[in-house]
Amino acid sequence: MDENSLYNTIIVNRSRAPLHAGVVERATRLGQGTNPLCGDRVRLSVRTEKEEIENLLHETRGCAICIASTDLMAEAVTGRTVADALDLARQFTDMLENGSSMVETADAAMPDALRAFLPLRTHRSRLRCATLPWTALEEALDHD
Amino acid sequence: MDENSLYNTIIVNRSRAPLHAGVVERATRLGQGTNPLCGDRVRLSVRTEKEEIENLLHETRGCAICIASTDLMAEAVTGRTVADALDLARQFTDMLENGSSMVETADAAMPDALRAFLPLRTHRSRLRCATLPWTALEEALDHD
Amino acid sequence: MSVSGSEIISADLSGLRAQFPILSQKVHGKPLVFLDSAASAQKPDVVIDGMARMMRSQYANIHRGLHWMSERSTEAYEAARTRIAEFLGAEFREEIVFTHNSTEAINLVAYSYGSLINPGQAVLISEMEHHANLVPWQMLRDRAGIELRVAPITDSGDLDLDAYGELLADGKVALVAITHMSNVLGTITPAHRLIEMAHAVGAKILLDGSQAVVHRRVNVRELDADFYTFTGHKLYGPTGIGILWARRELLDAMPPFMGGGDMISSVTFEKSTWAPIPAKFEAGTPAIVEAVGLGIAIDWVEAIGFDAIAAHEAALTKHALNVLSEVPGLSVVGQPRHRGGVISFTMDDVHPHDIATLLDRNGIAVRAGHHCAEPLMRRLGLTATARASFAVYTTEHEIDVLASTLRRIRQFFV
Amino acid sequence: MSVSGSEIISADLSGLRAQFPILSQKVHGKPLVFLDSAASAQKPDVVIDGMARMMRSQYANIHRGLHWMSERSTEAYEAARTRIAEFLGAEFREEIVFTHNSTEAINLVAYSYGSLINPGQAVLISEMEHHANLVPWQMLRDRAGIELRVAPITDSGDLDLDAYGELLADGKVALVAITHMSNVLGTITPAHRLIEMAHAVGAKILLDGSQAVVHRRVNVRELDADFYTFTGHKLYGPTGIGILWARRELLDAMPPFMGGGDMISSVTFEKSTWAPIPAKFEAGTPAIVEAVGLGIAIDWVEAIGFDAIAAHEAALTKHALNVLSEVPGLSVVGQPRHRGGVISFTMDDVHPHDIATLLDRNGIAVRAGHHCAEPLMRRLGLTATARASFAVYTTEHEIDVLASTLRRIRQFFV
Ligand SMILES: Cc1ncc(COP(=O)(O)O)c(C=O)c1O
Ligand SMILES: Cc1ncc(COP(=O)(O)O)c(C=O)c1O
Repeated sequence: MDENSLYNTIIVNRSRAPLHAGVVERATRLGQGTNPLCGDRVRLSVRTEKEEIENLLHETRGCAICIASTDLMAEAVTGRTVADALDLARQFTDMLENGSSMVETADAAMPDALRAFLPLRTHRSRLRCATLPWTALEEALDHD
Repeated sequence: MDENSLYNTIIVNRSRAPLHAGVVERATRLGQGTNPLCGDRVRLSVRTEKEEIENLLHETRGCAICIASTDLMAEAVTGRTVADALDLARQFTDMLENGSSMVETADAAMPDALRAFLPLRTHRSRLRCATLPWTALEEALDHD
Repeated sequence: MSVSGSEIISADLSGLRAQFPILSQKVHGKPLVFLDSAASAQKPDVVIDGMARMMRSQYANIHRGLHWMSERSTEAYEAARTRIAEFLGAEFREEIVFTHNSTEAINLVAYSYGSLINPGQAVLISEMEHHANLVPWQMLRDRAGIELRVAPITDSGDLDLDAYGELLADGKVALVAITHMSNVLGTITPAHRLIEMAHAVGAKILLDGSQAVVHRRVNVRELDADFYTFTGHKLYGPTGIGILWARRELLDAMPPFMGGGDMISSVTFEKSTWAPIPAKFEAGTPAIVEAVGLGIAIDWVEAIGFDAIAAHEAALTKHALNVLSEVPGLSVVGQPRHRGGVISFTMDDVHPHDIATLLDRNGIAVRAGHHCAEPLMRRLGLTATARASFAVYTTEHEIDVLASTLRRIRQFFV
Repeated sequence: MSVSGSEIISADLSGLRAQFPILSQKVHGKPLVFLDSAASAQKPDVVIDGMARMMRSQYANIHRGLHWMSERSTEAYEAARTRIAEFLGAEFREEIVFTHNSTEAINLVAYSYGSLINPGQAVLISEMEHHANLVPWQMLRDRAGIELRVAPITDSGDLDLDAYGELLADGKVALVAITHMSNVLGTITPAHRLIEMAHAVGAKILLDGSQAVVHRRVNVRELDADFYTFTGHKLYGPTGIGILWARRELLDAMPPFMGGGDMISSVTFEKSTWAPIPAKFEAGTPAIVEAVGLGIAIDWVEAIGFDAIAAHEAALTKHALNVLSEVPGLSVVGQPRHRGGVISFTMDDVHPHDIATLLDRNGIAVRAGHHCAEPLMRRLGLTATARASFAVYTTEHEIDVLASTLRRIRQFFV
């Protein structure tokens, strides 16, 4: 069915069986994002070591887009520095909200998996579902 | 000018020089009507004797329609019984507000002078100007 | 009638749909299937054209104008009031107050009538209220120290009448405020009974008719209600216009809500006195063109007739409950005794937002979320549902398209 | 610009008028001369058509819909907000709150910001306020024990700045609420100065821009105002829509005015939390189509340009003051230093209502009465005036027709 372009295999699979669900032991930072509109809630636990994200797990209640986005985010930021991850958060949000030109200029920093959310740009009411984990990430990393 | 049909000679004359302005001595009944929309105010003093209106004078602040209507009312009801006058009040209001058929069926009770206000029916926002004295009359005669 | 309602509608329907040009739009390349009328209905040509015609040929501000255009505008506006009074079976046309929407109508009552309720008294709502009939009473509670009581619902989604009776029993409830039809469950509440029970303990009662008036004939006098509210845009009318009906003696006794032009009798800096109803509650320039538009919408609805409307919606709802119950994994939320053309559902653990987006990509518009009834969702143990809602222009075919698309969505996810 | 504003307009004018089909109507057999635009302006085709087009092709309820029609409606509604923020020079689009009209905008501030003002503090208004900017403050005074102060005007119809300064001097004024342009005298108040003086004593200031925005470019940031209100139907837009602008930090700090859908963040029966601005102040379904209509009206106004509009109105007003001053027995009420296109007058002792009706019989629409400014009338020693007001579509010829008809009316009466 033609919704494949939005709900592609990776999004559907990750939403049904996330690879990074759980709670990090000895987490150094926590973050939470909620969308009161739909009740989605993302909880992040992060262990950083010398400004590098060693491990990040999530407990997410929400729609497929939200769960998949959180899971793919976890994958994308693990191993990055805090500064790098925050950069990516801004780029991701920018890509969806402002349709930044990044799409065309294959930005090296933007993992392909995250580009799976591009079709959301024509479903603006769902943008929050994809950006919610990144808001939670900002909360976790900004407040230390 | 074509407004003659509404502001006819009798209305304009009576508004400029009312014949029944003043205060009745030894009045037995008083009535007042105000239109907060435009600040018009009609004060009536009436002397009745055995349920007959012996004398009725008015102090009126308002537009030409209101002053003329008050003055012509004074003329029309003087000499009538209270019941008769209240009847006329209802007929007059009815003639203007509901366009009662009285116009055609030359009702003996409706003095010609009062028919001068018929064109008002196409200026409904001004109806109150013509009916205000009659409201004041009802107040004066009803409450005894 | 010698033909049944649904026959009438099937005969009429193509004609009806032609009056809604929006319904022949395509969305994502698919024919639009609009099943979100409970959020806001589409408007027939005659409403759109009537509003445009007024602005093109007979418009000016109302009431205070002594000139022709103003008198024509005033007449049209006041004729709409009369029309709405007839529609609701009100005794006096002055009992109809034009507001912005249903929400403002309820807030008006909460501020104005609410100021006449004493601390120690209570307001009673239900578990299935729309936020519009909940938050204003919470705000009143927090402002004025008035107790807020909540009547529970049964698991089937009906109001729990025993509990309702118990909550009324101590005589402290000054005002009941309950929906006449739930926008989530479709439940049509037993208004007669609720009103009787409220009156028996001396409480006044407000019915939120935002959904109900669309589906059934309402007669406030026959119901013996005290307050009734609805909103224009759900009744095939324009946005920006709503209705508060209340008994004359209540409106007479209530202080004004907003201050401004047209609601006064006289003003000095020291003191103002208020105009008679309904002007007392209509401060400032009203939504003149929208009021006229709502009047036209009501004419249009009445021309179809509530017998035909109710029959059409009953038939559609029955059909929908049938075909949806056959979709694997789908659960309809609530089995109320009497229901209007609103059906909430969930499907396995496919999130309602995903359902809505996937339906949308197939041209089908449904709503998903908490439907402005968070506490009800909590009561149901859900965070969200998907909701399909029907209007006079909805067809059986559209419901079949919904059901078959839901099947495909499920296959896709499970 | 190498050509003067009035040249531009004379060149454009016939084109402009053709966009207002209502202006070619006849009234009592005479061509309509519409001089009542300060009460409500006529709407150009583009506004009427734009609203109809939205209802015909891209309409659904906004915000909570996840489907295409709802997203398109939401976009159009939010784009109107952005448009209005630009129009007023607001820093943030979230500072724009859609209301029913200017009256509701002021009542919102009186209820919500008013609840943050303490007894013992004062609100300062002026002698020339419209009831919309007077009665809400009286109601606040009576509800909350807040003092209401009134700044007098001079005999010419200007605000008395010395007295204004004295009323501010004791530092008790928490909020000034003053018109930016009088709907009776045409006075344009010295907003910059008023704001400076209010801020110097720590008072916030609300400007009622209902008349002003029609005639001049307003920039709230440049003015450094705190609250600004206006109403759509006077700005060539639809009825049922108004605007409150306020500084973000004020809106953030203010409690909600009405409760309902879309203004909450979360709701339980025990407690609700509020959505961020502007949603916090927009309970229920807004006037979606009307907001979009207002956005179109503003595009239309800006396409003409305020330079041209101001020049046109200045020229008309000058001409009108000239020709009216030559009508025997006519007195113009007020000679303010700066004025917009609104002229009130009286004529010997011909009552203003008679003037209005007689003008109407000649096709000329003016307003007569107290213009929702009773205390101002009392200050002027009048009970009523007649008022002619001008818009972009008004012509010099129409003013000449007014003047010559007034002459005939006077002959008829005197
Ligand atoms: C100066 C002024 N303020 C406020 C208002 C009220 O506007 P609205 O009736 O649209 O709320 C008006 C218009 O009547 C006005 O002229
Ligand atoms: C039951 C119910 N009450 C109240 C409302 C509020 O209506 P409005 O948003 O038009 O004020 C709605 C609609 O959303 C509703 O369904």
